[in-house]
Amino acid sequence: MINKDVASISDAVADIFDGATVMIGGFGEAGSPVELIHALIDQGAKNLTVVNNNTGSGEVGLAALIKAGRVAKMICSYPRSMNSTVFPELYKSGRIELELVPQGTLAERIRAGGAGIPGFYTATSVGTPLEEGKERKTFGGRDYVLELGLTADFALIKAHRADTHGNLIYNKTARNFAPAMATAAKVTIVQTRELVAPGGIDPEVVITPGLFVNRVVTVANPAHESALVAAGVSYP
Amino acid sequence: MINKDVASISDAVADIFDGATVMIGGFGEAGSPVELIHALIDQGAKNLTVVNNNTGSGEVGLAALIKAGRVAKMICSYPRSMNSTVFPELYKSGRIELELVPQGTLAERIRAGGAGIPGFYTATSVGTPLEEGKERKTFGGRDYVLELGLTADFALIKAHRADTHGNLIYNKTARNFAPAMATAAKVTIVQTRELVAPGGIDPEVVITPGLFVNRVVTVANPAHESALVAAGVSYP
Amino acid sequence: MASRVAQDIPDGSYVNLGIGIPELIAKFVPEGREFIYHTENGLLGMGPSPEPGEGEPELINAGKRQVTAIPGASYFHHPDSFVMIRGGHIDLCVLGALQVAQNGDLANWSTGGPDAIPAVGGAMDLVAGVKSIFVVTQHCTKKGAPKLVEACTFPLTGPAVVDRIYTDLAVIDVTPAGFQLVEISPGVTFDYVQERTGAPLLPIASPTA
Amino acid sequence: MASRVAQDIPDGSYVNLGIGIPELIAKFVPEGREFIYHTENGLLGMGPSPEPGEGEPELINAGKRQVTAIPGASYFHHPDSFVMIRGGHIDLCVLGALQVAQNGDLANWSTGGPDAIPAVGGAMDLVAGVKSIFVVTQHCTKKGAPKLVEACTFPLTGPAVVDRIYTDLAVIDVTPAGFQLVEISPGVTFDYVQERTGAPLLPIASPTA
Repeated sequence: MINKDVASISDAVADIFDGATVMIGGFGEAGSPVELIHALIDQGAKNLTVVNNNTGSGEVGLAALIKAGRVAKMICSYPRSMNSTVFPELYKSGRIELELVPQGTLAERIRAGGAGIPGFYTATSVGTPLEEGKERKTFGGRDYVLELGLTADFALIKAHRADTHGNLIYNKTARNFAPAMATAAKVTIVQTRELVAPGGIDPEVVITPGLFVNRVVTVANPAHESALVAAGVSYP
Repeated sequence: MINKDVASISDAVADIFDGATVMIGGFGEAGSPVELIHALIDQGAKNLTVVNNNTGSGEVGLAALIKAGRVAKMICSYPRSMNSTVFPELYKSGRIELELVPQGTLAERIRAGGAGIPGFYTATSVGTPLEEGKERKTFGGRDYVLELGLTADFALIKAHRADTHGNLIYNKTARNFAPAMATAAKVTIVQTRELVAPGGIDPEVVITPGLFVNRVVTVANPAHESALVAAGVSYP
Repeated sequence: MASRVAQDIPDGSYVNLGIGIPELIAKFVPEGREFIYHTENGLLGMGPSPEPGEGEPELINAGKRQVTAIPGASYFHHPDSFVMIRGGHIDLCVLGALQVAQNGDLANWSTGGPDAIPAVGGAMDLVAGVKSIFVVTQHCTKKGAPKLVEACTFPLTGPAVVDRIYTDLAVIDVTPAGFQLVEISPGVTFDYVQERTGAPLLPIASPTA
Repeated sequence: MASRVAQDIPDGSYVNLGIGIPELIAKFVPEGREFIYHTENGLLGMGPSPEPGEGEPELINAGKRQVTAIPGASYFHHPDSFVMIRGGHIDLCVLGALQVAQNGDLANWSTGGPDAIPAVGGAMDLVAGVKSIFVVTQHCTKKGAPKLVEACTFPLTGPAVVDRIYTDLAVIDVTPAGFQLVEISPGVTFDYVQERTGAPLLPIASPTA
């Protein structure tokens, strides 16, 4: 019978392996699955490729994972933040690789990866340095570049409410990359504020249908990055 | 100030021109904007290219539009139904053109059209007669075909509730093609059971954000095709 | 056939059922298992037909018949529905067939006749994207011609896509070596099935071989 | 500058505001007009900053500042947000600039320096997809170098994308003939602006010409 509830957060991330590609939801702190990321730090997997729009803030969550030296490569659109020096220091000293992708291209590449689309054309980045190495093609007199679908071994995302079938809804702008990442990862791991029985979410308002979700763990009162940073927390 | 409410259904479709491409929502009868289609029949535009998954049933709605000789070309995935001979008769006598597109490719082509994606690759139709004339490309050892984004001059869709900004929600499986079509048409025209003020739809559950919608007309008790067919109605 | 197929579906599977005999499978869920049914027109968690008079014209399946939704269901639009199909997120699809070739080629959408109205629906998407493709079909056509053949003569739905075939006579796997007999219906012999099959059948290996 | 830009935005426009000076435009909606603000992290109908202490960490804008949502707002995920941007559904985007060339080339994401951490965010998507691109910028850099130039020396955000430029000195259109002066700030002369501009300026046509 279908029940995706996982009792402990350490069990939820136990099988993330060295060298895995891990998509992590969130735009800035909104939607960042802080507790899952901290569990991944505790778990110890290294040499990871991480897909996220940013590179974290302070020394918690994603920034802490990077600081701990577990991330070999970041795929992101905006690896700068006002309050974190973790990524810049590693990057300048050549200890972390960066694949810079325009934000909309990143979102669409993840969606394509989840949709079985190996490549699509976009006008974004045409005529810029980020076009380098990409195939160009003309449609209707305008130039476009070929971008490739992006998939991952795991996705770590944060939901507002889940049911035991894995159906999810999100909270406001915390939704951002999570629904697409859930489709693009082989194993999607969710931390949710609230877990309900099937039927506890109106079928009309489900954002991520359960077939995209493998594991759900309840974190009833998730931390916000900004609060941790303000409190001077450095994980672990 | 923003108010997309249109008083009469004839006003809503008044500017649909001869030769226009018109996307019409619905899968079978679910989501078919019957009253908008009938208004289009009354309006008289001809030589239309119509995009819909099917070709209608009986002699009402889309089937009536086709029967009236207004449709020069259908772009669809399944132009057969158990209770309509309108399309087959015109097709066999060479009086209507058909572009047959696999259902998922049709959906994705419409989404691509709305997303500014001129082309994408899919495995669907590779090695079949529907691959003819399409470019093939190999990704990761598997063959894919290039499919093109699809746009339209107008979209006619049916919502369950709308607000005056054009935000929409749908009813059950009547959602189908409508959200994508709303993004892919220059002018999106909506018939809704209910029209509310902004704030009357929870921002978390909006399916079609207002910026994709141009006109909303209230049809409080829309007809269902199956009921019209059972009653022997032939429009007009 | 429908109940036989249901026996082979693992617990927790996400399943898309084609129109016709495949639709019947939903009635035969084995004890202790739970399947979630997807219908490509925008519903995951499709339930049984509604009681007479309780159906809704806006809650239908891909065959355009009225259905219901189970607790835990979700509605979505067409592009998202085909993300599920084409992105490899549906475990199993059960389809009907006009012909299946020994290499797994499937023809099930058109006889290619000059008078036929071509209509493909979601079949090409399903065979290209779903992880496992089962076919349920009568072993022969109404005129007695084999539907399991060396090479399809009808236009393909997809090349080398079928994994397993359930007929009124047998259960047959498509393998790199060709049609592999897996199970034979009660009272039917190997020769009887082979005579009605348009390509060589590999016999069931004896358990001690 | 921000209030000047707001004067040029038509009633009913869907607008995306870049980080920095462009954000200020939201405070200057002219009487009788209504604009709907889009923020690419997933909100259409962005409202003003929350009252102190009433913000939410999960309701932020693209600059990662806390915001509010107006009645009629909607939330959506990133792919859908960029359908709006890249599909040409946003009427206007107002961005900052490092350099704008006379053909409309925009550079606003990187100085290309060897020590710079490259960070592009949604800028390349916005300039490629939004119908009109306005730039708001100081006319010169802090060191006095022109930001309006013959050709950009910094890496491009997009080629030939800028429609209009608002600076502390002037309002300038990008036309096929080059930079066309539209309006000049009070107390500033044509020569003063031209001296601080790295490419020829076409003077404002006299109304009777």
